[in-house]
Amino acid sequence: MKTLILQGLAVLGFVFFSAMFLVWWERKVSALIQNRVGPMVVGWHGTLQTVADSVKLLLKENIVPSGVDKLIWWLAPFFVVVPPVMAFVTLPFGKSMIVRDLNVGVLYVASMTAICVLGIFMAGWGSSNKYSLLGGMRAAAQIISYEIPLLLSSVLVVMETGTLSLQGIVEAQAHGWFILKPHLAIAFLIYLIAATAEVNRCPFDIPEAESELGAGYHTEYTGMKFAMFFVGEYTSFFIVAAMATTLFLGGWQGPFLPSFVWFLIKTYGIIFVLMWVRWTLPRVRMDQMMSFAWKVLTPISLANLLIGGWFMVNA
Amino acid sequence: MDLQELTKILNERFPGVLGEENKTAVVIKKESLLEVARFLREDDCAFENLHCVTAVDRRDKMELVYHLYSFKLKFMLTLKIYLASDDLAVETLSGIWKSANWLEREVYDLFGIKFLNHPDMRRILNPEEWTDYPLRKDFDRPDFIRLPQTEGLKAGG
Amino acid sequence: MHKRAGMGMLRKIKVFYLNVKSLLVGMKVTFKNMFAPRVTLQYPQEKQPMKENFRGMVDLIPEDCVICYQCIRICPTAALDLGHKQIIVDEKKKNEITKFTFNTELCCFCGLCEEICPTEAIFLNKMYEVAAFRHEDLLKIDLMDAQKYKHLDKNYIFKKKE
Amino acid sequence: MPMTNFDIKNIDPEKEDNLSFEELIVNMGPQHPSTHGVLYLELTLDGEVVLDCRPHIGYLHRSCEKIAENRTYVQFIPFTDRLDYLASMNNNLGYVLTVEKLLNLQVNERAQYIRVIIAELNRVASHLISAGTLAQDLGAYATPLFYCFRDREKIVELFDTLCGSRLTYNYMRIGGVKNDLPPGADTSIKSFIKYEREKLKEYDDLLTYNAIFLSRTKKVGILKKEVAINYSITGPNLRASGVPWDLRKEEPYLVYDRFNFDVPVGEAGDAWDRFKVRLEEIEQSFRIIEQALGGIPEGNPTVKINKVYKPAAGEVYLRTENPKGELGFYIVSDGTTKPYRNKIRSPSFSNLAVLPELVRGVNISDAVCVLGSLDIVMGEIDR
Repeated sequence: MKTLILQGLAVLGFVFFSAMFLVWWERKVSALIQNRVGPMVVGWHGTLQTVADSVKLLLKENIVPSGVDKLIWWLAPFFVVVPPVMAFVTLPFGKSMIVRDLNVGVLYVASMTAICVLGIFMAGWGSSNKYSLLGGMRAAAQIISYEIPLLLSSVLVVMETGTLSLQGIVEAQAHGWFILKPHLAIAFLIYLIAATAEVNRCPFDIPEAESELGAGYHTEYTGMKFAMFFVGEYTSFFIVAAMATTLFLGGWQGPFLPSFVWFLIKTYGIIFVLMWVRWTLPRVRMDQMMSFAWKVLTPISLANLLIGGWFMVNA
Repeated sequence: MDLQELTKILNERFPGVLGEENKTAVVIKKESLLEVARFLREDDCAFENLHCVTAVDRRDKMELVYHLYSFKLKFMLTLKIYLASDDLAVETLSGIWKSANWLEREVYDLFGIKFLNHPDMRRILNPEEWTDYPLRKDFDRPDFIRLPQTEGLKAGG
Repeated sequence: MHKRAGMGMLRKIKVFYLNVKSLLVGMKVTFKNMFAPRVTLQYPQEKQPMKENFRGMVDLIPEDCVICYQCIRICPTAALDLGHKQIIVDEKKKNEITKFTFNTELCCFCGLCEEICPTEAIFLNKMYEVAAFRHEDLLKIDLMDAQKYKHLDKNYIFKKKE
Repeated sequence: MPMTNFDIKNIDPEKEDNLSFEELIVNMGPQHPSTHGVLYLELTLDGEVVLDCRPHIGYLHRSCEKIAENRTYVQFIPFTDRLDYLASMNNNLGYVLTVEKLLNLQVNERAQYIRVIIAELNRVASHLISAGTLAQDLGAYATPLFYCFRDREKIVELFDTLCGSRLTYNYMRIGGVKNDLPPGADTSIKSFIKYEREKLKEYDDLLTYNAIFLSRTKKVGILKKEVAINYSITGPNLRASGVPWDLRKEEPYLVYDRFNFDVPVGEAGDAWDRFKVRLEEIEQSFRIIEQALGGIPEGNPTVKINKVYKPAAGEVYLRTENPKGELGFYIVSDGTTKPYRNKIRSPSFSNLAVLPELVRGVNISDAVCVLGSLDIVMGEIDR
């Protein structure tokens, strides 16, 4: 029991630390790209800026707009934060650094990231704001559509290893990362694109499309609730990047350095690439995005599944 | 093409619509505005562009100024009509030139000239419940910041 | 028929390739910019020197003013207010400024007063940080006072324009 | 309407639990990230499709025309800065040219050349912002906008040394300009042109031929030639619709007839064409500036402002090619030192009037894109 609590606390601590770090890192990357320097004042190179920001958000007045559906509106941020935090339970950070190695790990993580959509839709619906509603509806359509290519490409890994346990998948990559195999490399790319859409990041950030919908589903949230959406978003972001690492890049496998360092390096590498994409590309339109999911990504991942299966049978 | 020629054409086509002589503009009677406008748009001169609609408050009467442009002739025609102060209403041109829609709304907003048969005759810049017409010469408000009266003020050189 | 279908497929692949390439080219641009020199300043710590003829707050050299009222006349926003009276010093008539105030709220920093002044008495200094805690602090600034902007900027020193 | 496979008769409007269809009215603005100022669009939506759009303007109305009636001709110059605040020099220019025509005033050669150079530089600055904000509206988060501002900054710096202000320049004077070009302006402008030409290639890579950007802007908000002329659209928006009309070419003012430049024209009149025409116009402006710098004569372009202008009674309507379109000043003089009437025909006003026509039936995301591509400035619309 005691270890369980400790592990829980460690996970929670890591979640918030990671979210704060990612916010800072995102601001630094954007500054790098835009010939700026980013936050510089609080702490060394602004490292404590996010801490200052969270303190500010904590102290802010919690405005409840009149006309909101109170219960749904209050619950929504929790639905956005809690599932990604729960997904941490089964992420293999290192050789023995895992809270619980579930034998349905892949499914568990996928379902946990998918639950977020509920929170987002609740926020959109409960705010009784038209922009929020549009954002919520967009999010629901988007996340559910992109769930399919996401899972189809992870299924390929499961087929390769024969296990749903994440630790098992990492161990299966001891003699070579999965990304080195051609069909899995394609699966990796599909996974990355779908994951970007899954966590509502540019170029697929249409649920919160700033220039169209104000701020989308979290338009009406202030203070700590807004911060929770932020934490939830960045935690999901970490989760999908960590899953990409685990499934395709050999997880914590790597020479010389301790295993969890390798895991973090790979994860943050993927995160960096996704940030770089975000600060470069314009946003796609809703209908273009949906047709991309159903007409391009899903057929390609299905075909890829077929080819991969054929490979496995014949090789 | 210059103003004389155009005046001549208009005089032949619509005898009696030209109002008083003017060196820079064609002045026509209010009643024949729509006719003349349609002619100018569709005839050979092809005044395809209604560039600007505005009014000038002449205190005793209101002067409505249309600036029409023809890409073909490269000529800017100033068309004027005069409205009596007690009858500030004129036929709209928004059926002929779409650009007239907003430009006429602006004139309505600032001068209070009503455009008949206009599709959307609302104030455009000022609040809708307001009743004043700010560009009329008699419009004044106590909270205007006025420039100081400096006539005759001088001390040094 | 088959050939055409094949061509269509090829074309599609080509378009797909070009699309992906265009995205990657954009990524290359942003990547290059990551190593470009920074263009921003850390503002409150680092400040850009103001240009030679920068138009900041209105300032006055009282002894140079000949009370010609040119600046009052030219000011498009009535931001300046000047008054004078005649006094007799050593049996000679002399004009003295009774008030010369400047209203920051109305000023549009066009610099016309500076341009028209025959003796270059009135000029626009290089002050640009003009925040005040009270509205009244900005309304009536006495231009005759050498410490006129001390309440807005504690580093303010009256300095003639070069 | 989405009721085709649905038997409408079976719906009882009295019952609340039946499916009901409703149009969604969304108030976009006056505070909204992509309305380019305080513009308020009343959008009627069916899901995400815009059924109708009613622009409400006037939030920035200062009645510049009334102010003009109470100011002398010189005093009104600073107010023209505040019309299209992204292209103050061009507004200044349009106003002083009108007054000069009213006064029959001749301006010396050097002043005319300087005016051309400065106006073209400001056109570049304005087009850069337009490109950046369109990209911002399309969701390319801040990066292109920052790049455009970075490049515009160099022009603004030059104007700062020239006239002492960064946004509201108040530089043109009736009969000349305020200051002569500072020493070294020649080389700094030339080096800027060299720098910016490289950056324009970067913009092409980053935006113009980017697959996502193309898919968002191509065939979006198509403005047909006839519609554009009928709505009296001017400037790059008109040229993007395929009308090769540029006042600098067709009715040259200043010394534009001495320079060799092209008029970029679009084909389809969609958002992408409008964007592309602006980028190409930057290059044409560079050509004009280079030629003007090469042929600039000696002389004294400055004028004293303490003269009181008293034009004879009469009226003048003069248009100049502004970055946003044709800016017209209609000044009626009654022989006093103040104009009797000063009408400002602002290009953005007419360009915005066409918006409802363009956004009917498009997606809400495209509506934002169309608005961004029209490149409006509220200071000029509301005046």
